[in-house]
Amino acid sequence: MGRTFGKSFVLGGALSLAAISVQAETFNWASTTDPQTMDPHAVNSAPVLSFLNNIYEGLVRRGKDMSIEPSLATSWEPLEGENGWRFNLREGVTFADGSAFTAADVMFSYERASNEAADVRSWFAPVTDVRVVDDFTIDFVTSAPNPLFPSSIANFMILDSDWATANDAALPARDAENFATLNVNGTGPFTVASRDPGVKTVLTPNASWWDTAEHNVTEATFTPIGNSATGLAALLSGDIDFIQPIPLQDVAQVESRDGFSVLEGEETRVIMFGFGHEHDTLLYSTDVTDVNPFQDPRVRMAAGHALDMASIDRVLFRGKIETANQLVPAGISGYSDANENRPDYDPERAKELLAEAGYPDGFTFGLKCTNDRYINDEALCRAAASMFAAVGLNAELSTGPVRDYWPQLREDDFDMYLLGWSPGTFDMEHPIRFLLHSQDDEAKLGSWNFGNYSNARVDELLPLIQQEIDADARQAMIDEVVQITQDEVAYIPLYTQPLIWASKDNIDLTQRADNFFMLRWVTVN
Amino acid sequence: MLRVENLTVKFPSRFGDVTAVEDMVMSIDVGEIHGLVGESGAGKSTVGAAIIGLLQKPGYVADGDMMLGDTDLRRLDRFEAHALRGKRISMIFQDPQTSLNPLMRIEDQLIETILAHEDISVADARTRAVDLLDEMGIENAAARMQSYPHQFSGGMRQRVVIALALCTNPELIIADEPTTALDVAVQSQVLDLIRRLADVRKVGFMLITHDIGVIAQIADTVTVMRHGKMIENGPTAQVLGQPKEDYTKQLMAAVPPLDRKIARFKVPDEDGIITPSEARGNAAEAWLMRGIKEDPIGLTLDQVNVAFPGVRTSLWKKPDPYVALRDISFDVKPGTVVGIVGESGSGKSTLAKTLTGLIKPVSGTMTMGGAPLPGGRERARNHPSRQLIQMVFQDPFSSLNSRHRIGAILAEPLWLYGLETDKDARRKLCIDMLSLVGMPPEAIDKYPHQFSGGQRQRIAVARALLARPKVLICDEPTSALDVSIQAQLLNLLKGLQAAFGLTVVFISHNLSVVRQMADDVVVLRNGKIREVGASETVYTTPTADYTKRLLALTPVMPAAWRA
Amino acid sequence: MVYFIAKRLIQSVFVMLAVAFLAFSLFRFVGDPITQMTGVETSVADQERLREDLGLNDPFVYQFARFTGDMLQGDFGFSYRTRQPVAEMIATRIPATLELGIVALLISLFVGIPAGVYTALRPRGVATQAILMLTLVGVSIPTFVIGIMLIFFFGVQLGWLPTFGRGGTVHLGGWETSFLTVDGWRALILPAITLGVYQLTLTMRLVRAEMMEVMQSDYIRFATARGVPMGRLYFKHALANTMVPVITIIGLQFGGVIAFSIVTESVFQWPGMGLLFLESIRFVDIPVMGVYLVVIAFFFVLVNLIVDLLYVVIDPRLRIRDVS
Amino acid sequence: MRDFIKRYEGLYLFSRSPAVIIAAIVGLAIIIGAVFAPWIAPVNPYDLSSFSLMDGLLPPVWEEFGTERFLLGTDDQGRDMISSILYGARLSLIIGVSAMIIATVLGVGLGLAAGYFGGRFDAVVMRIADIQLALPAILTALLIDGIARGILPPEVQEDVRVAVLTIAIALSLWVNFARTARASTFVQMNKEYVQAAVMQGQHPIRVMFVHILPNILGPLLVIMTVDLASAILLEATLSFLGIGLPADSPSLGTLIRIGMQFLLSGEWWILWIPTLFLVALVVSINVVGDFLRDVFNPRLR
Repeated sequence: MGRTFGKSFVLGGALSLAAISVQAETFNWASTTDPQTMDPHAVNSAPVLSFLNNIYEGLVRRGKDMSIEPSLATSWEPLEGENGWRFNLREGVTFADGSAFTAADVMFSYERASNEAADVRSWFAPVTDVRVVDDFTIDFVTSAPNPLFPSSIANFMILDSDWATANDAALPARDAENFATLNVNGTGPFTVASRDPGVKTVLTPNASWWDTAEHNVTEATFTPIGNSATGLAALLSGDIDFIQPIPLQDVAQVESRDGFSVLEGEETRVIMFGFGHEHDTLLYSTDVTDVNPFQDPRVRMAAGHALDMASIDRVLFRGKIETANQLVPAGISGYSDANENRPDYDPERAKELLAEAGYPDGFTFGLKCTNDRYINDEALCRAAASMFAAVGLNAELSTGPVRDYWPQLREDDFDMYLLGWSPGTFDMEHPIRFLLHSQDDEAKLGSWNFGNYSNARVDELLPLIQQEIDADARQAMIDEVVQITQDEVAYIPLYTQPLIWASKDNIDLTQRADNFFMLRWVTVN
Repeated sequence: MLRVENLTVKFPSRFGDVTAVEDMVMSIDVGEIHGLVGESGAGKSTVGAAIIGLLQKPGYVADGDMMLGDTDLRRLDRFEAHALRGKRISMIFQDPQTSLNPLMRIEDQLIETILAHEDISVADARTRAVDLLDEMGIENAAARMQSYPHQFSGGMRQRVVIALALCTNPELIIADEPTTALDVAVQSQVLDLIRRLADVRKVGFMLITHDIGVIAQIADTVTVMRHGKMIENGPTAQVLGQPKEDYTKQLMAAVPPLDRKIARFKVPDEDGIITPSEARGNAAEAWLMRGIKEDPIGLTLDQVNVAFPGVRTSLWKKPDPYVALRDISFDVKPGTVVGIVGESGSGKSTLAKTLTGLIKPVSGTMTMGGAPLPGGRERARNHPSRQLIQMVFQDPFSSLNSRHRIGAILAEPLWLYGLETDKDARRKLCIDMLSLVGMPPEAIDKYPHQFSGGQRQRIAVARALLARPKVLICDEPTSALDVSIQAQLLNLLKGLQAAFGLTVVFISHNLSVVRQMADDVVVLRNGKIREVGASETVYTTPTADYTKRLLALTPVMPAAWRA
Repeated sequence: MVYFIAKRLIQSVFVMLAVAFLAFSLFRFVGDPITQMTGVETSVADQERLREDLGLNDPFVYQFARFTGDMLQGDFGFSYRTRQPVAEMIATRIPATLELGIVALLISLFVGIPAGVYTALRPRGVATQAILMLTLVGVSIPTFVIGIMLIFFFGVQLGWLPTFGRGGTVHLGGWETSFLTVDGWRALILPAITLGVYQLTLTMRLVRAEMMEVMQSDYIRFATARGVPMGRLYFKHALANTMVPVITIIGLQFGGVIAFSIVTESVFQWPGMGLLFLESIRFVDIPVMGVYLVVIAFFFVLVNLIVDLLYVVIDPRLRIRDVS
Repeated sequence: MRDFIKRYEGLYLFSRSPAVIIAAIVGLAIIIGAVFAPWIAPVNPYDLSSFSLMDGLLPPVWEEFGTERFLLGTDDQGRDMISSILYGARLSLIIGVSAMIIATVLGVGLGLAAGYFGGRFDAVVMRIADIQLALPAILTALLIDGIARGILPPEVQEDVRVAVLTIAIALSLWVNFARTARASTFVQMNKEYVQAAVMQGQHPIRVMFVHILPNILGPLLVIMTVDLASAILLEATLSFLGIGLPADSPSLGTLIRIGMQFLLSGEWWILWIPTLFLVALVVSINVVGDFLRDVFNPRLR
């Protein structure tokens, strides 16, 4: 008896030693919003897609530098004889529940994601037909040549058809929840161990992941922390290892404490001012009520010259922003190197332009801004308003939460407004499609071009750009569009939104320009 | 046993120290009942509080000695003093309703008190408590002891209070107005109890009261106080029988006798009360005459019933109403005074409110001078009776709106009934009316709180008269007043009634007072009329036993003592 | 007494219905949920269809009928944001808020009542003045500032207590409690204090005021005159008699405490109903907001019912009819 | 006697309580500063052209880099803190006071009537009060705010922001007054001077407002001060929850909300100076309220 006890004791001791030697690398991180669902097709919003990218995978994925790289598809090439792409799928991939990944799952996921109930269906607008060639080959047929298609579906995540149908989650939840809103079964590097919506979500590595893990995380816990001060406190007190984002003004504080470090980068989101191009009169003006001065490019240009980006950068953003000159930041494919100049800060010029346009002593107008959407958005608008005022453009500033901002913009209820745009496809074509092409509901074009900026040539160029395979020809057309829109000051691009993450020193991670946080690149030292 | 020598109590205030009691001298022997009598503000209660060491802050004993046996009460520290309280001195308060902790059983309160002073077992304490309650005349005490205070009637409660004061066998009990809140019947029982305790248990009592009748009935010795000073003291018979001091004499003279009606009380001019100056008085008098003198008017009540909805206790069945007045029928002959007597809860005030239209009778009819008199809300705001019937209330402190100047209060009826439209004329009339009730003209610009109770009651009368009423309803108009003031007010009312042939309904619990005023008397009990008749007959040859008992129990002074 | 309770119940139902209506009318106005439910690239047509699916285009009365009807059948609908059943979402959040509120309440009672008694018995003492002043300052600083200050002092600088969340919790049946783990308690301290300060001051001042009133009353003076020991005098006699008004106010306030926990919860990222409510506002998650309001009302009504029962326990005058 | 003494006694007690005197002075100072802000304040913080981003984040004068131009420094907009605070206090007071007044009128009116007429009317009023109580302050405010957002066209919303907040706060405060007024009215109803007036056949309105109201002002006054304080705090809290006033016309609460962003960034003055002002204001109001309470309730002395 005694012996066996002794033995088992020793044994137990040995085990515990072993357990210690393979140290569990738990990792806690926080962000401002909780992914509202675990269903990759139900909601097309950054928090959800960013989070689910750790669990589900698409045919292609983006690397640390945003470049497209093989994921569930090992390779892809244009179809012969018709428009579209063929994807050669990776073999031997299994979902977390062990079932094998085949073209059927891709087909199923396509049908699911392009269904009316799905919020991401717009990705598939150009798709006319999808054909399963064999278990590991699938064709996406598009209405027109579409060079960008592969990169445009980087966030199109693949569900296991059997699992989804078995749990009657064949369609994304619309009004009521379904199995897929709380449960996951992906091919990705991690899988959900437990989830308490809005409180915390625990992820554990997916043992059967096809790719070789760079990370050493054995358990990761995500907590949404809405109040930025609280979030920072949580980091500084060591309760969490990493938080995205932290407020600009706290960077110094975090850096000054040892044991913590800040990652600064540029998001792909460009912040800009838009105009009510199509209004014939100003809505909010007290003095100029018969016309809409913003229809005159000189006035728009004047507004551009009135803005002192240097001061805004220094004071509001602590020198952490890059000014923007077009609707995408440098580095995005299609970025027009030929048109890198933005209206410089020149109040005198602004006044002249206004005078030329017939408003020597300026006018009042309404400026709409969010106060909870972009970094320092409210402060930015107040600063801009006072700079406008300096040249005689007296802005009637009104700020509000984003929840009733979009409806106001959709109802054209503005003279000038603030907008941030991140090219979902990481290509210049995206903003041209949504922001520069004149509004066209049938073709679903210009759907976020609230002021309805309209230029025949731009409208004409968009389809050509979309279909042009030859890179140089395409770039030439894009350059033209940028040229036009810059001359006409369709928008005033301000800067690219900075990305500021903070973590403990012992954490290595990668900050990607789309502000997606990828657990698979995290190492805890 | 208790010796108090030149006791002086002071209350610091922002006007400097106010002396509440000065050079007080008194002594109480074992088993002696010592009466401490005086009018409000005389400092009676302060003496009691000083002795038991419960002076209201920030009052303090400035000078003098207080010896209980050989203990110097002034030398005790907080804890000794507290230990002595209950053990050797105890106290009884005026209102039995409020002097018991409503959340504790009688038993607990008794036992707790006993155990606080004696080291005996709870069981023994309980048995003593039971015996005590028995002695106090509470049937099956053992069971009743389990009840809470609110389950006892006023009289019973006062017995419990006394039991509590006694349960530790103190040598001295300070009784501060122990019977003032009680009806005569209960009062006499409690007084008997006190007398018995003094005789049997040899407890010394300090009996603080304003009611000379009570003193006369049971006090062995008495001290008369005024303005914090001792006026005279000695054996009751001597002090009240052959008073030396004028003040005592006046006091005695002001006490209304029960056995006869006197035309006018002999009272000194109270400070602040002026004799009506001819010019002014007459002006107002003339004005009133125009309105009133011709054809005084009478009231008739026929089978009047008043009931209030009872407390609802079930969702389904309606609560049975509580009947306040049952089949009340009597006449008030024009130009006469009808007195209405009864104990608390007899429905006196309800009757007054019914007459004035504050309460609606459930059945029965009221007529005034033959014309029907609607009740409650049915009586329109502009109904003539609103003007013709006016009322003088019991509490002079709440019957005048303390936020309005006297002028405004008096002028109200004049413009309300459109009796006098011109502002200046109104003011003049008010001034005259003030002098008619014996108030100085300056009074018109003051606020009520600047006057004493007696003065306010005069103002209240003036307000009533300024409506040029034919019927005046007085609800306990003097019960809040000291005897001397009461005497003055009664004189005033008598005078006015005679002068203007007012019809008066005079309500009081005090038979002696009613006798002084009333031509006819209505005796109420539990909302029913027990006896009606000309006051002479009712007082001399009562028919109803209830009336007999009331008359018998009312404390009176030996005829011999009357000045 | 039965009647007493019954009457209260009926009134409560009435209140609940009225609140439900208000809650619902809120639905109509807070904003357009659709834009929050859909991504940037969703076409206007798709949004319109969704609006139709959710019945947001139906007439007001119809929607209200559906809302209350479903609610009476225990169907609280689904969240626009997470698609989860609202009932479930709220249910999982209730324990956090309740535990927070109750602990805050207890703190306020166990500190507030003694403090109140003390300051009442020593009205002129230095300590009294200090306490009064301190609490006054306490209620004059906005809750959220207090919360953040506590976090940074105890959480960051001293590192004694966690800065957010509930720490370790244990599931008891459907109820997730912080009471059974040390972590849970440590996480509870700061938010509870933050939430309790206001309540504490209120309780203290009330007890003080009532106590001072009662100490003047005849039965206390009589008890003193009988030499009842001071301890008993203060606590058995005086304090007991102050309790009736005190619990009334506490009852009325508890609803407020629950509601004010919105602020505390957002500062401490406390996973309670309040936090859920704030998120819901941000995302115009109308069903959640509505149900939250109704639940709050329910707690209010419930607490006041309990208060009524407490009266009966405390005060024999309500329990036993007058039999004199 | 009673309230005659009281009036003078009030002054007497006041003269003998330094804390109250200090509070009164501080409170008055802030209030005067707020009322005369347009004349006192160096610049008008609502006039966007009056300040420049160039002056952003300057510390108070006594700190390094501080300048006399901005005694208490500037915020991230380059806005002079003194001016912002004075104007902010002004808004906070406008909202607080008007909310308090609305609540008083509404509550006292209903309370008086309920107490006077009793019966059904009373029952109805009290049920409404219950409903109000079941929707605590914050929720009422959120509700009103939400409704306002919904029914008002966006362009006017900014302009009526103050009104909306005021009404929201007022609604959450009136019950207090109603209950107190009702209770005190019940007490007065049994006073004989009221019976006298009713008996004489005076009009209910006159009885209520000429006779009863003056006699129940005491306790109401106390509540008014206390509620003024809580109204100001509530406004601050609502700002924190993001439904307060817009940042370009900030109240004290909004200033604090903005300042929260600089809690750790080293620009302490942006948060703590407005907070200090708010606390000073509210504390002094509360102290005065306490004092009044003691005056009107001598037993608490």
